[in-house]
Amino acid sequence: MNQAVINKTPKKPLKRRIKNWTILIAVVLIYLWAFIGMPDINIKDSAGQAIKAIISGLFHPDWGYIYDPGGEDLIHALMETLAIAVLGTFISAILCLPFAFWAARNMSKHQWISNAGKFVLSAIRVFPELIMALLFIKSVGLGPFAGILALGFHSVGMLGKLFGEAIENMDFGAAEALTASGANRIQTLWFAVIPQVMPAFLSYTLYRFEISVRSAAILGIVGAGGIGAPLIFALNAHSWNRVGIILLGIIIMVTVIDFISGSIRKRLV
Amino acid sequence: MIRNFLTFVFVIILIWGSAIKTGVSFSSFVRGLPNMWTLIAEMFPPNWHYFSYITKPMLETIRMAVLGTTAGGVAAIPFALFSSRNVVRMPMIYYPARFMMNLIRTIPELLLAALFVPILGIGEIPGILAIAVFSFGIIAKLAYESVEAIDTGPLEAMTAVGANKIQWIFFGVVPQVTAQFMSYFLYSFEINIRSAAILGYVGAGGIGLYLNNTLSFFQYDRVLTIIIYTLVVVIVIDFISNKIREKLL
Amino acid sequence: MIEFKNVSKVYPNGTVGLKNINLTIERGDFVVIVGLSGAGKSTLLRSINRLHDITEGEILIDGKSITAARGKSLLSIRRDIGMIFQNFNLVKRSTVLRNVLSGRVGYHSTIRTLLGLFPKHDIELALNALERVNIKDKAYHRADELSGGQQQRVSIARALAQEAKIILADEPVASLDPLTTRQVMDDLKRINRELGITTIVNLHFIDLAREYATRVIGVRAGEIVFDGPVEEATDEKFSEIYGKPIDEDELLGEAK
Amino acid sequence: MIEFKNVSKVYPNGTVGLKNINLTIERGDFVVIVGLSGAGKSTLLRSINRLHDITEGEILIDGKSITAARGKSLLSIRRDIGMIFQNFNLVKRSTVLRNVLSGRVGYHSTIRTLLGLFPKHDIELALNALERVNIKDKAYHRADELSGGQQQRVSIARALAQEAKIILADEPVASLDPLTTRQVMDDLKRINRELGITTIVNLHFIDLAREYATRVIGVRAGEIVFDGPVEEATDEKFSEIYGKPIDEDELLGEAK
Amino acid sequence: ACGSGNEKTSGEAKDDYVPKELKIGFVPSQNADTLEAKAKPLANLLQKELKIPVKVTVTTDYNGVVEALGSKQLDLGFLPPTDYVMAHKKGYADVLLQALRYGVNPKDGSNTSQLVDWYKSIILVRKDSNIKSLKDLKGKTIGWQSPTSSAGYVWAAVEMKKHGIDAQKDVKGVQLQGHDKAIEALLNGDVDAVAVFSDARNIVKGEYPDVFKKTRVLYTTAKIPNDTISVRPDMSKKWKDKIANAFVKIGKDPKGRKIIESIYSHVGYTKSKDSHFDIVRQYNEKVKDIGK
Ligand SMILES: Nc1ncnc2c1ncn2[C@@H]1O[C@H](COP(=O)(O)OP(=O)(O)OP(=O)(O)O)[C@@H](O)[C@H]1O
Ligand SMILES: Nc1ncnc2c1ncn2[C@@H]1O[C@H](COP(=O)(O)OP(=O)(O)OP(=O)(O)O)[C@@H](O)[C@H]1O
Ligand SMILES: [Mg+2]
Ligand SMILES: [Mg+2]
Repeated sequence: MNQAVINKTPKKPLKRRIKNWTILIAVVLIYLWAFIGMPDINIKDSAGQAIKAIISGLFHPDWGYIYDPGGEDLIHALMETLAIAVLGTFISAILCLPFAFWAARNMSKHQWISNAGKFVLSAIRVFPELIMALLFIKSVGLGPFAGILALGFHSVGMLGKLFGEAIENMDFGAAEALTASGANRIQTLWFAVIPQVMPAFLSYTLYRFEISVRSAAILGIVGAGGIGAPLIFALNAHSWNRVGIILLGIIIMVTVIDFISGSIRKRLV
Repeated sequence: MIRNFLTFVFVIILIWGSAIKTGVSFSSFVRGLPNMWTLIAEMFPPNWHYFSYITKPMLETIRMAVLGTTAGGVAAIPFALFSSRNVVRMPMIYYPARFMMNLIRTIPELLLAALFVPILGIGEIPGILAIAVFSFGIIAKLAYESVEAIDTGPLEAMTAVGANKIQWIFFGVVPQVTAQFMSYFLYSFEINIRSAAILGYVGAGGIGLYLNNTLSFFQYDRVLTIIIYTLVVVIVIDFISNKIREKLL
Repeated sequence: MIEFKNVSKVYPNGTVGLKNINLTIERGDFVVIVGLSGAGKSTLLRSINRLHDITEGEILIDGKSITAARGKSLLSIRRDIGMIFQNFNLVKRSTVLRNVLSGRVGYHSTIRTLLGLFPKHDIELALNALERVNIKDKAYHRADELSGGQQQRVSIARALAQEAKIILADEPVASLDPLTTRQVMDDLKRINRELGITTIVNLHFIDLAREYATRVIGVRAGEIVFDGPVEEATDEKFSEIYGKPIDEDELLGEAK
Repeated sequence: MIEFKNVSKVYPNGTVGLKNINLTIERGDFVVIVGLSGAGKSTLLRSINRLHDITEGEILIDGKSITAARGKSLLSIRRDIGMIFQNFNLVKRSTVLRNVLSGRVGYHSTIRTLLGLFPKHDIELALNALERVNIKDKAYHRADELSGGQQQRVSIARALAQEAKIILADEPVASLDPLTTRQVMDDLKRINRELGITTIVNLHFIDLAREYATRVIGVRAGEIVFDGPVEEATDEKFSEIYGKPIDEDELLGEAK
Repeated sequence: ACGSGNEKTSGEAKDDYVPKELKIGFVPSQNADTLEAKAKPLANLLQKELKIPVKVTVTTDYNGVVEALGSKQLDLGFLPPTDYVMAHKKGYADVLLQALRYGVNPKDGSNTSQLVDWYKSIILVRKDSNIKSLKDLKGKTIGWQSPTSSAGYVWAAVEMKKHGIDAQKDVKGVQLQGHDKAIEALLNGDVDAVAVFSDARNIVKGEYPDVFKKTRVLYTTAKIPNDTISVRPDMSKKWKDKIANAFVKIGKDPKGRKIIESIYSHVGYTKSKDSHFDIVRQYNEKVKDIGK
């Protein structure tokens, strides 16, 4: 190897190395702080007995709850949950779009614009679900509608963030081509951005849908009538058979949804 | 074309049917809107005095979230990879991996608490573990989807140089998803801080408990204080995470 | 007419793309830009339709400053400039036809294009353009199912369908076989001559440059080192442009 | 030695990529594959290191069937085949150096490569390879900050650093200027001659093919229509290969 | 009356609201091993008596019910004593009835046959614990519920203070969510004592069959009023009476009682008035002094 080559060898830029080290040290310090004061782990004697009872309960689901002529049973509750989740997700998927484009770094010229968008999304996310639910209870009363609104508005924060990042991650070449041909922003979005981010949009929306199905807490609070309240009651009353059947119902429903949505996604992408 | 159309119709019917079933009424929403303001008005002004009071639980929450999210995030990595069709090409592996992932996501927080308390007692350890399980669900799912969406060109290149599977992943997959993984990790961290209710269930304290307590006293001004505090923390996390993402990658 | 007035461009990471360029390109010119890889050819081309914002100076298109243009006027300037990209810039998930049609959106109302209601005329135009580059049969394939050269041709068809007054082509024939290369260059030349469309092409082939250009511009490390009619672009001049590899200090000119 | 035995390849969407190819390439050959865009050149190249699974037939590398190879043996066959991709296939977010080093992973234990502990020798090799293609100064830039030609050169450097016994190059000079083109082709030729490395290059330039190849293979609609020493590849033959544009029925050969 | 925040005004509010449809918010109370809590059976029973449509919504959280009452989205809600007191103060609710339950046998947690409108809080320790009296709690760890919980904090803390133990300063408190978690923590040894309703041990009997053998009641508090049934204050007097009578009647009717017992673990309803909750107000007032 010739000497000149070695001498001309570029070095990793010093500035970047300093930055990397700073970040590394900061991270190490954070973890040190987090680990110090963590108590020891000790397994309780009662563990075996209690867990056995819970597991055996879960594995002996209360089949009687599946259907009840009164109409307050697993199947009805799941259907109601499903309906609420569909609408909640629909609302948030629509509402989050402007926020997502607002927050995406590559959609605006100035960084402060997208930063402002990100701030708004953070604020929405930080607003507790519980308070959101109370607000809507005050405006439309207890029931599924309040649940839909609470789910819908609350998930704007999450979906907006994830969508925004999907937009930031896309290949910008195609959008450039549209810009070059004099397309306006909307046309550029429609022809170059949307086709690229569509798969991500769909999968995030479906993921959010799944979360909504599982949002027992929020649905319980507003008395939405879905599976939320029964699940929480059963858990509080340590009625594991009932918990078992409800979880089974949710798992089956989520799996079926996953399957259906998977094939829809394949079709649309 | 026709298929797309049918899918579209299916979605519309689904939404419409759901609206009927749940009694959605736009007019009642608009009519009820003013009622919301009475509650919002009760939140203002925030109780500034309360800030100093919640610093300790906030720090505790952050501490547990750091550990729990890390544990969950690390555990999520192999699952995300094993679930991805373009990484392991064997349905024998990716279907079970995905199923496990879905199953763990379905466990409600309350059930987690019910399982952990008898095993580990109350306090930080079950709290951290519960956060870990919860974060695992989120991170594994999101990471797996971004792994499935990566550009296959570099993968091909790694195949062509004769890299073994692990090297192939490390040089072809990892650099492409690190940024996204980091962002999911930090997102999950953020969720753990702001909705740390699970910590309350296992007697680990934390900010979620304070939110519940102030709520049960109807002290909405303190609720707002907690919200603002959390927002500040989240913004700081966001800022740091953006810096890390920009500089490190 | 395209005028560069003291144009400079520094990339955010400090790399100098263009250094104080002054240049006038007349209507109807067929300009070929040559230069080493990394010399700044793409940067020069992309600053014409402001895909890159330049950091200094001004660029005028038919007397109007694109540097200062905003909103509608910027869009309409751009609509009249077609561009063929070095790396194709296709929407991989969309069909070939849709990619080509996307070059027409500047002509129609937003709502119309969103609904996909392109007039019949446009679709014919698009199919014609595809025909010219020999891939009409792939019109309904997804763009990512095409071979490298086929993708490049879709990108060319899109620019042709745009019916622009200026065409910027960034190595339009890099991945094409000689036959298609010739067809594409002939096409560019013909529309240049027949319709008087100003054409600026980045090329690496001296022989093609000689054959098609009316004027040759040589770029080196962000500066214009040759500019003259094709007759003056002797072998000597070319070897001056390419000559020796660019020195490190010429290339790595970080902004102060 | 590379042997194709009755190799066919049909893409999942029905497009026929290769039709019953029989071919033997001797060790140390410098083969140039020419053909129209979409003829199947890339498909042919990619089936050699099994980036595409072929649908019929068998390919042998030095007597070992890569079609049947599994696990470690497949990896070691591949390690000995370097590839330069038509669309570069770089990890855009990684630095140039890391991209080049990734070509070396086949030589080291997994754990070592994961920790980034490449021996000094490898790093020198990588920097040397970058030097050969004139972009050593960009070693610590991210790959997406490079111009088109520079990216192509990184992809070449990766293959050079791999120290393979066979090099497959898919239009390695498409986006390069004449000077760099010459350097790259000279380099390929040199390692071909000095180290006896079998080299297969897809090219669109007849003159380059003539100058560097020892053997020329003409592909047309998935079939080999010419195969012979460079001396036999007369202008006539070339025009037969490119001759007239491929008929639609030749090109659109959907599998029955 | 909304938002007046003054007891008198809400008491004298114009009794003019006549429901066309009765909207009820129901939260199963914590001190019951409720698991059914269905909405329709109660709605049907009431509908028969009142002759107007009745809509019952079952929720898991009292805040929602209070806020809904406050914004007139709800006519009637089941509220635990503390929440009722706070809602009443805001002018959101007036008490109408209280639920009746069976008393609890302190030995084994089984039901007595006595119908009562109160329950009690107990402080539990492990059987083998050396804590023999409230005094011994000093320096120990106690598992509490939320600071608004009557049985899980307020009653126990106030009465400990009477015995000279300050629940904030003299013991180490851990806040838990759920009386079941508290008992588990006690069994585990994570805490030395817990304050729970009598008798929360029933919840965990499934996992810990010997829970009654392993724990011991250290102290039993005074009576805590049972859950209220409260209405919005502007409800007309006539309707208040009508609704109250309907509930009482259901509780007395054998068929009705069977339903409310099996589904809501209520065994009847008794008329109540605001002054019954002065005791709650007293305790809530006293609990504020703890720790000072
Ligand atoms: N992934 C794919 N799916 C379906 N068809 C494909 C795919 N890749 C290539 N083809 C088709 O196979 C044929 C041969 O493609 P190939 O990439 O081998 O062409 P090529 O000779 O390399 O052309 P070029 O010079 O343009 O790169 C083309 O018709 C192309 O459209
Ligand atoms: N996005 C970018 N960020 C930073 N530097 C860039 C960027 N794009 C290009 N450059 C640098 O600017 C210089 C000029 O690039 P340009 O793309 O104009 O070259 P070119 O003449 O088109 O080369 P080629 O023939 O290889 O395409 C190069 O050194 C390149 O590395
Ligand atoms: Mg370029
Ligand atoms: Mg090819």
